[in-house]
Amino acid sequence: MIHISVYYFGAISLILIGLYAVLVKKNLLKMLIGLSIMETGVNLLLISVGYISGRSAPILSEGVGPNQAVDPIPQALVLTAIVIGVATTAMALSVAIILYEKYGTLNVEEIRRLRG
Amino acid sequence: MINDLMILIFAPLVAGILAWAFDVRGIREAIGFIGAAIPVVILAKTYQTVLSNSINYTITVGGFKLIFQLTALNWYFAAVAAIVGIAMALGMISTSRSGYEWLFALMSYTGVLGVFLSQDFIGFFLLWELMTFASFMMVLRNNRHESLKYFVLSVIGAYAMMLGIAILYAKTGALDFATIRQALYMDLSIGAISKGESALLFVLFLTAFGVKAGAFPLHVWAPGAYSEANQSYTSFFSGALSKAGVYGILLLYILMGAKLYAEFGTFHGHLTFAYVIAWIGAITVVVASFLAVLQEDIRKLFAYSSVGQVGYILLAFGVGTSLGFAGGLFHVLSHAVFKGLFWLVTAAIILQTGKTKFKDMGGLAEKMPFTFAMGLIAVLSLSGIPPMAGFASKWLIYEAAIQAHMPLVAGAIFLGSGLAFAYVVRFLYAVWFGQRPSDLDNVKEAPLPLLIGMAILAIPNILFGVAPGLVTEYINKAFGSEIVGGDYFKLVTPTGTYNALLVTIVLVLGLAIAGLVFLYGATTRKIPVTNTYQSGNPVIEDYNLSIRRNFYKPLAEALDFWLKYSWDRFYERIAGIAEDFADTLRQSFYNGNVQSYSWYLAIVLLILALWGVL
Amino acid sequence: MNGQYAALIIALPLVSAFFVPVIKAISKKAVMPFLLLVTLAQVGIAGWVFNEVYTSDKPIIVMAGGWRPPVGINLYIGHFAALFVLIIAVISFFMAYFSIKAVKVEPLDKYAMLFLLLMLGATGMIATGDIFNLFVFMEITAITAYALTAYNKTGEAAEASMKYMILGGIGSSFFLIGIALIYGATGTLNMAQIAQLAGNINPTVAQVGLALLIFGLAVEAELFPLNAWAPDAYQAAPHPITVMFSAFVVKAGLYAAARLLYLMQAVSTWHSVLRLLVIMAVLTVVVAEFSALRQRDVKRMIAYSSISQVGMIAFALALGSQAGVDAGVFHMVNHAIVKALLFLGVGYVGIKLGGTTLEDFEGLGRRMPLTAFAITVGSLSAVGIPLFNIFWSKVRIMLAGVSAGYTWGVALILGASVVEAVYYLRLIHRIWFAGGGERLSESFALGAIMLFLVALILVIGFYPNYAWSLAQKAGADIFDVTRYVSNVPLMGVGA
Amino acid sequence: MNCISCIEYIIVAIMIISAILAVEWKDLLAAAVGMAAVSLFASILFFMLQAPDVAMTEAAIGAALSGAVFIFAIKRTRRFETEEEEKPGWWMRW
Amino acid sequence: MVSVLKRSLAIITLLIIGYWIAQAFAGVPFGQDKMLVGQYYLNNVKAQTGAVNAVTAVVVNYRGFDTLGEVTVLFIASTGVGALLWKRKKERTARTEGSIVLTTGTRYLFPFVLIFGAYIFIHGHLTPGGGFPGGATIATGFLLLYMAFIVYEIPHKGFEVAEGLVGMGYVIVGLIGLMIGGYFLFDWIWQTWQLGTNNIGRLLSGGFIPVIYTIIGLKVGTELSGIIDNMIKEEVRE
Repeated sequence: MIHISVYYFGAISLILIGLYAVLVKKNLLKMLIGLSIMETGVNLLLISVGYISGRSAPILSEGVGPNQAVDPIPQALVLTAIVIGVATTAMALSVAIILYEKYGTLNVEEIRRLRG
Repeated sequence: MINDLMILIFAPLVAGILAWAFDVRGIREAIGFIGAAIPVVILAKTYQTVLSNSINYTITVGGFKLIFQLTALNWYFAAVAAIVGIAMALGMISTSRSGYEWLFALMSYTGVLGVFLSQDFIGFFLLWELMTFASFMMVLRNNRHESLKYFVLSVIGAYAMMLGIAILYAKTGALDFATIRQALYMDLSIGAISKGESALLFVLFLTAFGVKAGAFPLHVWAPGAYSEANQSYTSFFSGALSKAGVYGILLLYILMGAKLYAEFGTFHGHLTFAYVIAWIGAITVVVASFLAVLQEDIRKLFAYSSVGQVGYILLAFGVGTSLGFAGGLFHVLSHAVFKGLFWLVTAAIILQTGKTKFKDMGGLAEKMPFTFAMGLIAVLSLSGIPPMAGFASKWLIYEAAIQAHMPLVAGAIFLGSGLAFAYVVRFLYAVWFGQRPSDLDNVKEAPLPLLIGMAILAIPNILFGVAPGLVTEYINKAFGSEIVGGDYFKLVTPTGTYNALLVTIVLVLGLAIAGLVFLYGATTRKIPVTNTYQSGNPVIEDYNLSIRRNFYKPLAEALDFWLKYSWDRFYERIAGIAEDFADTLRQSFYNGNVQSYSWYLAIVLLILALWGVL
Repeated sequence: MNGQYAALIIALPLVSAFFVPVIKAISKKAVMPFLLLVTLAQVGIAGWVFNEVYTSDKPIIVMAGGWRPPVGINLYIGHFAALFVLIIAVISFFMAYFSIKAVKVEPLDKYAMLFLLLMLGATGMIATGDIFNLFVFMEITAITAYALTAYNKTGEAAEASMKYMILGGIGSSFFLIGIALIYGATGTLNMAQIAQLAGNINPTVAQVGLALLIFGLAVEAELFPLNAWAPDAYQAAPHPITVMFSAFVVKAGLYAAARLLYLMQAVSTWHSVLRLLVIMAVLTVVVAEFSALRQRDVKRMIAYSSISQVGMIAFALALGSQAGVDAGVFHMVNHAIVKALLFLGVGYVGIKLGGTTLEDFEGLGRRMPLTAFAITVGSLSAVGIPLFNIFWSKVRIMLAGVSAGYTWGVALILGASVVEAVYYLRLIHRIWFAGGGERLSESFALGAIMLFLVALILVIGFYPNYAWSLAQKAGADIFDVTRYVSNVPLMGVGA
Repeated sequence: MNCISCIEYIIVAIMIISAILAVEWKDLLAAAVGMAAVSLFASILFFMLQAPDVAMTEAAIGAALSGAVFIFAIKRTRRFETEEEEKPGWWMRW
Repeated sequence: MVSVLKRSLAIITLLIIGYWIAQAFAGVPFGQDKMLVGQYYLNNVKAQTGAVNAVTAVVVNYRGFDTLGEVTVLFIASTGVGALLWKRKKERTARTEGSIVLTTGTRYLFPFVLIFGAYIFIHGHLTPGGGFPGGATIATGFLLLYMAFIVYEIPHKGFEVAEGLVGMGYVIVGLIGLMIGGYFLFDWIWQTWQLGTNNIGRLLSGGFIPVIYTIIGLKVGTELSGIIDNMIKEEVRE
């Protein structure tokens, strides 16, 4: 067995749960919830990668020196990723709204006019 | 000098594009004819030069060095193509009504010339594809199904060749013939190319060239494609374009002969790989000739006949001796001229009558005497009656087969000749003689350009028939050794002698005597064309055989068992299966459900994971 | 001019996109002409950049914020990027004009913004030299693509967009995991530095990271079986957008995948990743060609054909040899031209005749001769007829494929190409030799665009030397990693 | 095991449970809230990982706004996930 | 039956994938110092950017290009939602007013929410927060208004123009950097003009970070409000 930190574990679990929703749930909104959870998981993963035990937040005021702060880069990345995530979610939800107007359902098995 | 080759190859293409662009009656034909005539002029000009040294032309295109070279051997092929080409152009002046046909006919002309002159595989492949594509477009206009059959088989062949080229390139790092040949020679001692790879290469190239030559069992495209194009063009299609496949086989010998010999050795005293080619040729001859006999449509008949005749050439090359090559090469010429002539005659008939079936014809000799005379020459030449070119070449092939101790193959030649006689006789009688259907009473002689075209092809038939030495001498020079002895009128091989002049004189004398007898002594009776025969069957309404209808039906019944199996239907079946498979694949993979699609992603991840974990 | 001004290729579309609401507030009619103007300006800038890179023979490194590479984000506009930025700009310009004719669904101002941002996204993906920045541009491209796919607001459009979105969402999440791994192992996001450090990474981490990065990009690059969204999106998107998808959005994904792949050469399992990609690419070609065979909708058929060509490019890029990469780049260029022409022609037919089913194409040769001619040339080129441009790149790919030892792959691809020939030739037959109808008037400017593309196809077909030399330089830009690394002015941070 | 890491474990556990609930609840509104809860717990974890900026952003954007947008979308579509009977052709439906 | 099979297959698949990812992450040990470029940032952040909050400095200054892209993504989302949910005539369809607590609370809280949001993004270079949470806070303010009142509508025409102008502002700041310093997104306020060099740790420092964060804050605020507005309103059928 491999030993990983609880944060990694939590993050990977979120990713898997999200993917599970996409793979199993037939309701489109449920799938989108899954994607959203997946994104949260990925963000948590990124932040955990940047964490250094025993150091404080990378705000260099009041006696926090350059060698006492955690890695700022993943945090910057995650800021970006969160915003991108919410943007995707908003887009996806408007598409879902149109789909509901046109098909009268959100079941992805019935939204299958394009195929073959 | 260098530009000569470029003009030679590309003049028809440029002329075709111009003819297509200025699609005005008169101008179009003039440009097209000039385009087709230029290669003849240049080839005539270079005749003296090529025998002593070659003319080269190199151009770099897209990082590839394309090498064109006019040597004694490919001058021969190019000259054959050029003769048929100019006849085709004359025929098309009469039969073609669109710039489209001029464009693609001349484009394929360029392709054929380029294939003959290329000395590297990229140029070869490029022009090969161009030739295929252009001839395909000629057929597409008239018939989608047949053209697609032709194109699919050709493309399979071309891609097989591409694969072969790529393998050669991977192994030798070269694309030009000279280097590849040398590298394969060197490989005899190095052995970088394994036996399996050699076999693969052989099969790939054989497929590629076999498709074009119409070799059994890849011949199925030929009847449809030959009969569905403009008939004037078919004279070129069958007379010159199919020779590209033959040329390819020759190339196979030149490039890989030694390697293939080293890998596969001999079989009963013959080169093993050549033996395969010989048998393919023999089977092609027999099968195609039988099928030709059974046809009810002039175009189909000549299409199958053409396949069979090219089979002779393959057979000759397959014999593998120098005499075989000489015979094959001679037959390349004679087939081109007699089959080209046949198709022009067919074009004239169809143009003037609008009919293609035997049952609708008859008695045309009176109406189209010149065409009839040309048809007669072609018939004599094809069925191998001296003193026509067809006899000389067939005789050489036969000699070669006997000399190489291939009696079965020689038997195929004989059988083929007999069958050829059977079908041309029918053509001769059903079309030209007998009672004329009343709707053909107003038929006129074919237009002048077409007649000139026929004459151009008829002359070599007689000339090289009476003086076969003209050709064999050139072939001797091209190979640089005395393969066939004799003089202009006499062919001497180790096992026999054929004195064409003597035969001609005897024949002329005989004909004269027969003519005298006919004029002064014979009693003739007229047979109504409606005369039927039943070959032993009871007389019923729908079993009504005459020379014009179902003449060889008894033969078909005898061959019933074999006719049940058709490669054509087999390929159609495969195509159908492929299409159904495509549908199933598409419907089940792209099934429209996004969840399935997500599963595909998950499965890919799973594969990645398993590959990572294991 | 200073090379840093090449940043305008990003800045100009961006500032113009932000300017659109202001223009709309002034006059709604001005939006589409403005779009045309901006794309034209972009062509100018891209042309300048192209000229600069190819005359000096050195890449332009744009350092955002004035920070040197590992610290700041840099744009690497090498030979490949310069070439493709130009192609993107030119095709966008054409499509901006086509949009004026083709797009009638409101709100046009939003369409214009999204159009510009799609162009920006693809440009950025190709130009960037930073792995996370690549992710950002990929998301820009993807989200604009989602929005534009659904732009027609029909049920089908929304459905296609939804599929694209879910698959793209999964792909980008895993791409980000890949970034996390690579960052965690190297501590840097700069591609050049990652290339330097790639050899020292823990092999498991490197393998998983590379696999996930490629996985994420492969969704965008339409590799089988991750391409299920593509035909739907191509079919449902507005016609100009389909052109852009096929001509450069996919290419951006492919390029990014190839770039990352070659940068991480030092990874121990690199060759098995290549092999996997080759398998996927070959399957892409085969499955897509077979799917196109009996397609009733021509736009969808060409979409499948596009996917298969992309598979061929991916095959060439994954060969791992200089010859393969050159051939792949050459094919990318050719494919961009050909598919732009085809989708443009088919889209125009769709607008004029109200549909793109096979029946609509009957007698097109008589009804819209110019468009029919353009579609014919495009189809013939796609089939690989000699004297059309794709012939050369196809031959190159085949030679490179066998040289790299993938004879079976080449054989399968060639077999699939036979299928391709069948459906294209059927289409041509239908266009010219079946049916008939009244002659319709064709737009002069669109005709000119089509003829321009036709001319390009024929020029490259007859005289491929120049295009091939461009492709070789661009290919070397991807393949030659040492030169890439040495061209980026890395400052010594940490290592 | 000291108390700080206890909290870590507990929060991770709760987060995972809310994620599972968010995925499994048939009521989409509740699921959306569950998703917001996941974000919220994640933002606590961010805070514990010394990333206050991210924590704030996640809480404001990931939890609040995402959740709100989801709720609006649910309002305009339907609230309950329907369990439909199984039809033949299941391989297609995967 | 099928669904159980599918679920179990999904779970098995996911567990394998999860194990695969986990064993890769075992190679990136948690809590260890893996910084390379990060350390450079921490060492030089104050001198080079004037910001105390290293994350902000990275987001806005060092990796400002990403942030520009990120703002663009949000802009795309707002544009896209606007494009997709576009209807010729839209109106709110809420039937019930919020409770008295909500309405009164909103009425008094709204200005404070806005001010709080503004505070967050202006102080981005000093304290945690910055443009994104600040903008989100502002959007939350408008969300409150929507929830509390039936008839309330944001002036979305104005918002759209503002969104565009603010976005242009960001790019223009970058282009000024290109003109002054020779690099796109160059921090000309800090590096060329050297404003606020003595003020590190106080408000008037950090070069163009506060400027850009203000821009981002406004942009995020207007965009998210726009998204909310588009999602809430429905088509009116005549």
